Amino acid sequence: MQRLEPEQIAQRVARDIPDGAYVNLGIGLPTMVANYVPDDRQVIYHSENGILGVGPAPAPGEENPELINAGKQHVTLLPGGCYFDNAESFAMMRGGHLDIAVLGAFQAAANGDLANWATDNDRYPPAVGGAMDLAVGAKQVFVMMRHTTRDNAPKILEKCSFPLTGAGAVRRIYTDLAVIDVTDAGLRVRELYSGNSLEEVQALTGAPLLPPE
Amino acid sequence: MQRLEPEQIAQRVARDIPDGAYVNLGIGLPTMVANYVPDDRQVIYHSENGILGVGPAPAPGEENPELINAGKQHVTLLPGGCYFDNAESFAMMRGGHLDIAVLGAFQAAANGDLANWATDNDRYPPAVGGAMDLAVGAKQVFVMMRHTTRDNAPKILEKCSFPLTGAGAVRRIYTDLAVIDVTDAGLRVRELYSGNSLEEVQALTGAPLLPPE
Amino acid sequence: MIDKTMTSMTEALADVRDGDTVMIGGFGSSGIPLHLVEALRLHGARDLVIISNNAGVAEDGIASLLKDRLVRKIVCSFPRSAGSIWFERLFEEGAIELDLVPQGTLSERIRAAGAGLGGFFTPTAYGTRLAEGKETRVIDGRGYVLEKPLHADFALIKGDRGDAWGNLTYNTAGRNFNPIMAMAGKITVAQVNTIVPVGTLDPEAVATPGIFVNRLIAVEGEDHAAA
Amino acid sequence: MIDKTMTSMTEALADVRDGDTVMIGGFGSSGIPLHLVEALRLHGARDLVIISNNAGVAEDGIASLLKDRLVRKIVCSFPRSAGSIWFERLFEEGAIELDLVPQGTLSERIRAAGAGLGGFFTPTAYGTRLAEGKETRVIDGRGYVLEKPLHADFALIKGDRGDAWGNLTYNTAGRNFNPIMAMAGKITVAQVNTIVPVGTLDPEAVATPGIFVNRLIAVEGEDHAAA
Repeated sequence: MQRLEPEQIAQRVARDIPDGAYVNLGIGLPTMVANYVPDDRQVIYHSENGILGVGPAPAPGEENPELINAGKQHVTLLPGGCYFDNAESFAMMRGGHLDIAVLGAFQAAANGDLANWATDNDRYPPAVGGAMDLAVGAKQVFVMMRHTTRDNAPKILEKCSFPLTGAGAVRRIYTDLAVIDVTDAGLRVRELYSGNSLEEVQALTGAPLLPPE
Repeated sequence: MQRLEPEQIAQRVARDIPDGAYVNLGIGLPTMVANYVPDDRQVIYHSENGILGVGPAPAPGEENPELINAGKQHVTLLPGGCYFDNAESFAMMRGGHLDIAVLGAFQAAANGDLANWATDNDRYPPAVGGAMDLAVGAKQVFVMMRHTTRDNAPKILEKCSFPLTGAGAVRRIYTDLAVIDVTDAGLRVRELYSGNSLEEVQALTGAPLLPPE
Repeated sequence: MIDKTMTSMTEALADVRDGDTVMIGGFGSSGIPLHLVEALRLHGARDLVIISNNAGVAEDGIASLLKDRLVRKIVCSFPRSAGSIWFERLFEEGAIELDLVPQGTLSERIRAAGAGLGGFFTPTAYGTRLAEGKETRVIDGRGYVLEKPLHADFALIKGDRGDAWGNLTYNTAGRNFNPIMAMAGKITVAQVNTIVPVGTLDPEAVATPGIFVNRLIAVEGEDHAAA
Repeated sequence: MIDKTMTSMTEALADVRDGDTVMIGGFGSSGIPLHLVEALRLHGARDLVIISNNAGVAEDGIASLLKDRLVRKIVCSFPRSAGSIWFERLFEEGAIELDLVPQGTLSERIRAAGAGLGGFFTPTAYGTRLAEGKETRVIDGRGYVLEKPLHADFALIKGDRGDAWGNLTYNTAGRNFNPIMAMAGKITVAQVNTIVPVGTLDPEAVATPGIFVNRLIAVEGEDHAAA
């Protein structure tokens, strides 16, 4: 079976980010998506701490210690970008002004439920950040994750076993095996990477998959 | 009996505006208060449409058509002033950030109720503006009005007969006859203008007055 | 390339439909997108619901929409200014519905829509006629009224300078309702005095981030002649 | 004359009391008033409730308050960053209470306090563990959670430039929680990089109007060494 590397998943997600979109990329893997958006598309990146128009990392020595993104990395501002406070930043999210949020996930379910903020380890302190606001607010939530855990257990399930980030939030799931849409009829495979059969992917998925239309 | 002119009431109110206060002056008579605040006190005037640090009227020909106060008069901005949107402006009011609001009134009651936005004329369309927000929000609400109607009927009552602007909102009433505090014990005369007796003022007041302490 | 600028007022409002809810920025004579309002009048959509702080004076701005009887209902804090003859006439005739909202509640309801909230408890109007029929609640000893968000199909706003991404600054007190209405419109159309190149505006001083603005159009010179 | 500037950090925080609720601005390492936090640590008030987006890393900022065991409870969206060793240690010991709040709900609750609201309905966290025990309501077909305002006895914030009236600007993303916390503190104390003469700041670009700031103090040079 064909398993994409994380960079390749990012590349695949990037193909679906349209010109002119306002996009929030979650911490971690999703951040890589920005590297692969074609040059002829202008995408405006939102950072939850109060930036629109996030630009690339600054040259070494050029960092402004206050100018960081949600992942606490030094960034720059594109011409046309601007700053605002946290309440306005989350008004953008919750108010439905962002076109796309790309989020990592522990689990995603056939009904669109998303689990990406907590496992059931009670000793380890929980943290949620802006994940729940993105889940309810962005016009489209794309999940980007490995199809299975390290032990090959499915992460796409009938029902999430981990605590939810948002109910019915997910629109599309990009994994290292396939691209899957969450539809009213259930999970529909949108794309199988070359060499992968529906049966093979289904075997690693905890909920029924509908074939590509 | 001694009846103050409106300018004199404004002058009397101005004496009680402390240095450094953030003050909103209602449309109409209260606006005159600014003319009488002593020069050695620095007072920052708030205008509900989004100004802190409202300055005097501009010289003729110097008007900026966008720079008006709540009464739609052309104003200027003092050095140190700034602009903000209407939601932030009313956050300042409702959030208890203004020290004093000076408001005109149709009626004020012994329990602090204020009526200054509507009479019972149903044919005439109602308008409320920012009066209700000031009534609930300012740390102290001062009412400035004639003690009686043109027909010598009392405007200070046990209970307002006109629709309320706010319940229990008023802290102090400045009229052309006296200064009266709204206290838990009832209306207490704080000051009788020279020549006015408590009995004379009581005769023109629709609720019991306690003597000055 | 992102370019939200329009070539004409007509294009900017082409898809307004009968019955739409339209927010119009401004306070008194300040910060009103008068050219957009005139374009809306010429467009001719009827049965509009207008959300604005005032109801227009003389024959201008919102008053011109009232005069042409394009407005079914107005949501407003202060409809009755000196010279609001068209509003007063229609109100007396019973030809317009008025939803009177305290100004701070009006602006907070507009912001709540833009911010994706389902409602909020405000102390304003508690115990008054304007709270009648509304859900109230005493919280920590203080009375509050539950108020719902105010959404709009279109928000027509006026900025001072704007760029092709839709970033806006304002001229002094012309800011008023414009930034919050920008957040609450399904489609937000901004009339500006000047369009400047992207990257020109100070990123610390942008009062409306471009994400809230869908369309942008410059008027020649300042828009005060008609005010 | 209005002059809110203080002569020392000690003076600026002299009246903090045991058990007070203290908001601290900042997101990650950006926009944290580190000098004020250090002054708070030296002041020594105990049983504090801290409201802040993060819980500090290494030994700095909020982590230094945790290390000195001055904090009873933290209200926070993301307490667990790489290097949040003191928070993790106290949490494991059961020596600190955590009130975990989604970030947008945290900022909206802070703003609601500053804006005098009694609460609001937000869709965030509906149907999740973080809504358990809270009042919920379906409005127009969508689920919402009722959230209450978050007030504070003190708000410690960091601005870039400030004037004697308390007007502030920020440095880029250092803005984050600082303007809304300024609104929500009974007493708001601002640490700034530079104090400029009143009238110097662009009135269109003031991000925190002085009415929200009670005390102001400049630090020598930039406050990044300790970050």
